[in-house]
Amino acid sequence: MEKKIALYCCENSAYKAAACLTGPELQKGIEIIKLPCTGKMEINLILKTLEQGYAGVLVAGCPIDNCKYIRGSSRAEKRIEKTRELLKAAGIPEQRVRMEFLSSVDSHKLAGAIKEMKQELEGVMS
Amino acid sequence: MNRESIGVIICSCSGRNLGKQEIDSITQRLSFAESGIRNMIIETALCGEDTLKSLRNEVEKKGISSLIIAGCGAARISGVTEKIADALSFAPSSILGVPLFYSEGAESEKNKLGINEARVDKAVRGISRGMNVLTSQEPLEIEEIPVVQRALVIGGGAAGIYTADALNRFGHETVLVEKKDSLSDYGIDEKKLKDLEGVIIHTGSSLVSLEGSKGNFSACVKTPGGLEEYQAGAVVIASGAPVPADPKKYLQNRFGSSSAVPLFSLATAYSGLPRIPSLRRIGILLDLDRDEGRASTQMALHAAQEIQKPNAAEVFLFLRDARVGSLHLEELYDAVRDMGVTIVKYSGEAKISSLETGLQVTVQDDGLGVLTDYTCDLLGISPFGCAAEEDDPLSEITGVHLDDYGQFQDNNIQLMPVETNIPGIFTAGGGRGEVYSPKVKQEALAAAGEVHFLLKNKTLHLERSEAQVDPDKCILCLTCIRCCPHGAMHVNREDGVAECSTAACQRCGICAGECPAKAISLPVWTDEIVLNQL
Amino acid sequence: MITAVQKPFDEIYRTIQGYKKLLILGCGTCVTVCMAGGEKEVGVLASTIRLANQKNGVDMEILEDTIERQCDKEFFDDVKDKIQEADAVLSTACGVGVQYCSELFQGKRVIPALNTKFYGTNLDVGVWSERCAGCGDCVLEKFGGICPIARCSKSLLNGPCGGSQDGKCEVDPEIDCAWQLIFDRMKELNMLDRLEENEPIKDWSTGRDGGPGKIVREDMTL
Amino acid sequence: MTDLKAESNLEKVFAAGHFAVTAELGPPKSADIGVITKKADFLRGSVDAVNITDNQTAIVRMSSIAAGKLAMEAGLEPVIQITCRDRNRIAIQSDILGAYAMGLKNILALSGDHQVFGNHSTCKNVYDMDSIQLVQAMKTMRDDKVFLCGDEIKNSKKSEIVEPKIFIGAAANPFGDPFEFRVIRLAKKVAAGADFIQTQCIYDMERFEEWMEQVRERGLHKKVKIMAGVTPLKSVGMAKYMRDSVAGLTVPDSYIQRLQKVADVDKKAVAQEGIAICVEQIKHFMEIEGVAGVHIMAIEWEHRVQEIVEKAGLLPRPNTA
Repeated sequence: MEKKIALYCCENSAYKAAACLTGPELQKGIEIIKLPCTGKMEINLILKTLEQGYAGVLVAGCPIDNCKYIRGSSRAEKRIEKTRELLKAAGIPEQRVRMEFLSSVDSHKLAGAIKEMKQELEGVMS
Repeated sequence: MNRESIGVIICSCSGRNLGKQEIDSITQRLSFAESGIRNMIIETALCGEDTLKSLRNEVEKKGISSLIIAGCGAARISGVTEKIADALSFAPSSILGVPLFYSEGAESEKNKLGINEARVDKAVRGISRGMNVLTSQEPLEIEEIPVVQRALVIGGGAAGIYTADALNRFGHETVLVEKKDSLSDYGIDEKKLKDLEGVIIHTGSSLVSLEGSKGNFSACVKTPGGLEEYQAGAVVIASGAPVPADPKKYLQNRFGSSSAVPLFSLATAYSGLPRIPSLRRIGILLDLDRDEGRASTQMALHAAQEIQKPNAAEVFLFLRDARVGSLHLEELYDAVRDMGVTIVKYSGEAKISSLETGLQVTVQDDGLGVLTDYTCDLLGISPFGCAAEEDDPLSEITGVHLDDYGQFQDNNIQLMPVETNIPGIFTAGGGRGEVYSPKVKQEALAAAGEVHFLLKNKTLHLERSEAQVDPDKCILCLTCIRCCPHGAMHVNREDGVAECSTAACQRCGICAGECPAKAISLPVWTDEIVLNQL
Repeated sequence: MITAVQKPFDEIYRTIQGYKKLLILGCGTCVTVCMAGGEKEVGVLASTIRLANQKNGVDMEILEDTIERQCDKEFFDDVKDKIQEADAVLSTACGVGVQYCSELFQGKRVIPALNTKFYGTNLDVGVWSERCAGCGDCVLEKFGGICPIARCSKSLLNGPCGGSQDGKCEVDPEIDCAWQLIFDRMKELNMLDRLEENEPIKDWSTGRDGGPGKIVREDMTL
Repeated sequence: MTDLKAESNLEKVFAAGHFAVTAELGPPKSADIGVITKKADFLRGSVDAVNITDNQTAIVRMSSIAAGKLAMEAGLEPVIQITCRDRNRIAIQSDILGAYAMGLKNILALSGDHQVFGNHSTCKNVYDMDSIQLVQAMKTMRDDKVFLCGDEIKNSKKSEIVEPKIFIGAAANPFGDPFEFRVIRLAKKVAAGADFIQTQCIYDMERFEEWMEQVRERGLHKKVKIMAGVTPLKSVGMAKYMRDSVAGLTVPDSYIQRLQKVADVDKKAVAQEGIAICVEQIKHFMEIEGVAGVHIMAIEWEHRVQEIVEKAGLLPRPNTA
């Protein structure tokens, strides 16, 4: 089964970085979804994404102190942490949810995170 | 929105986009019957002026009221959609950009007239997803908010005066509020003050409250003659730098020694020292609690120059990073160094301890790479490097955030230099840490420009895409009001529910993410729409 | 306001085993405000359970709903059918709501998802703090508006124990010493002399110790 | 001699104008009587009475009344400690009757350490009364000869009243916060009916003197017998622990330096220096107006109490029989 990752991106940073992802191995199995800000990312949205069969959810937004909306990234960080706790408590690998902070030029960083996450998922979902 | 009124534009410009065969393949796969897409437009050079004209005709002819634009990478597509929305007078939410992700080497593949299936697949899915998004959303209303034709400038120092002057020249009614009793206290010359003719000036006054949002603020100003109410379309905070009120006393108390003096009175203090046979050691310290800018560097270099000149002292200049990127500053820096001033660049914190006579400065010397002690008979410290003793009350009144240094607006790359977290409130000068006068003037002009840009449209046309509160679900837990970074949420006392201001809302969705009753949604970004993209 | 926190997931998960159709019923008042059992939390809990079920191969249908208040019967009207249809109800209301739901639907299994904590205030986003112990005989007038029963770890009525240090309680340095607060407030009010009076032994029968409480407003009963 | 309320040895020592000495005996964490008799052997003859702690630091031990009875049989006069943590007013009044009936005449009221510090931290506490109310309760039973509900203390309508004649003690902490409240609290205990007070252990003599001054200002020292608490320092480590980790305690640096100096030369001599400091303190207390005795809390060091009392020049103890 293909392990798909939903990549939720802040439109101010990560979405632009995601647009420049190169190489088929990065584009394959990745669904990119735009958000106005990762501060919009709700815990339940992450869980519902997993419910739909996605192996992982990667939320990518601006660096904490450079969020266009001041506290969106820091709110997202806390919610992702909470989601991981919930998953852990439910016996589901917390590695299935992850957050990255990057700016629009950080495609390489995003690529690295995706690769790493794919590997981790490989490890915990087999 | 119904499918008939949605148009799909695929750009086939000469950028690194899709090849002809690929576009054919895409249009084929987006067959009318299946997806209901009726209006397919293939354009070359989507962003060209001529294209826009023909596009307008086509859109009118086909009765298209919303668009999916597939083209360019994500970095550019938002700019393109904005431009097209503007040209066609479409509401922002009725145009959706679908970036066509390309891979490296796309150029050469295109020339081969081949088909990159993965790319085609992506485009097809992107466009279908866009259809789902547009069909699942209702067209949003446009709200017209008259812009109050008045600007309010808080602070009558250099930044405030330049801002008010510029606004005056733009022809906007401007109210200037200054704490001190006279504007001339700042050493602004008569001529400049004369330029302010027409500006309503309240000296000895302060802002007491500020409500409302972009385009329509209402301010209460405490003046010697009593409270004055003003409506204003925009506000500029030009309060001074958050330095200690009495730097001399502050430094003396903080370091328990009269050998620590404010940099601007270093020369006087130095000349007051009794002569001794050996050389005096004089220190100058920048960046004490926060990194400082060019103004401080300039002041420090001048002071060093003046004291080193008689050659009666050994001068040490401690700084974390020399900011000399300006006319003459670089030369001055070199000249000072050539005179024999020891420049110590340090990292981390500078520790200052009081000795029996003089002070000891302990810093991690970047050049030597070790922790080093320097004893000084006198230490001139830049007050601009000192942490603010208390937060600027304007932060509490206006809701504009302070950064870790107590300055307005941290160095957030997402915000234009003079923007703040509250739309319609701008900031310039010392309050945001800039005290170098050419730069202050620049900022003042930029802030005035932003205000002008806002006021020149007598009416704001705002799409009602702000956060929507479902009054049946809202239990007024206040979470959104406490969380909103833009002060856009407030209590509607009549209905007993939270309410969002169309003008202040920045559509970030943080409130929707927090609401424990799920009473808040962001129209263009409902869960349904987001999940539809999967 | 009544405050609550969610029970540990494994405890909840254990208690819902064996039911084919589970209704997670949220409460839209106090526990929504304290972010423990409103519509959002119901959604999160439902999704987490579904994911756990997927993983464990458990076949369970999960319904979700949230009503205004689970402590008033009229609000249950909207979800009557759903409750009847479900094998069990997992209620994210406080202890009052869970019991009332089970009282109204005889024979229906109603399971609590929350641990009800205390009457408290929302100090800041995400922070709640106990203020009242519901003793039934308010003493706040005597203590400058700060309750020693709810806020002193030992409910002392005559002053601080020896463990009060720098304004903090010996039980946990995160807890303010209620008596330091009372002392400071009474000093500020210039009423320190009131604290010199010996406070007699309290009649606890007005609260929990008097047995289950009941209030009847005769002028209001129909 | 003035009218005695309980005729306990401790009361008589005070009444005769002696500087009183008490010590502490922690009951065993088992049913082992030997622990009590062994400790009693060390203390007998050196002190006027011995406090029997009530599940100190919320760790379960033999009940203070039972251990007190055993200590009495071993030739000591006990001061029974009762905390408000574990019992409500029914249980406490019943225990007071029981203790008195067995000949235990001194009872000291305490709030009690919170259960989080002990070995049953998940239990429910009671705090039906606080320590001041407990003092009041004992006074009511003794002087008004009624229970807290107002009923007379007698078995039946026809039987005679047999009230518990208790010498009532309470504790004081001169170092807790808010400092200004400390003396108010003492005044409340005196008003409630305390006959004697034992303080928390004292190292900071200056602060204690300051507190005593406040006590004298209010004339409290004339209404109640105040016993200053001491705990001899066994080691440098213990001194630092008391300074850093025990709420409300300050150990002056001068004491720590003295111990350290000795430790640097001979580790074994540190205990002796600790005792020397303790003796100095006791001698100092005897000079302070309003201090009527000393309470020596030698934790698991009962065998050194005699030496301390002797060096302080307080032996032999008066015979009041």
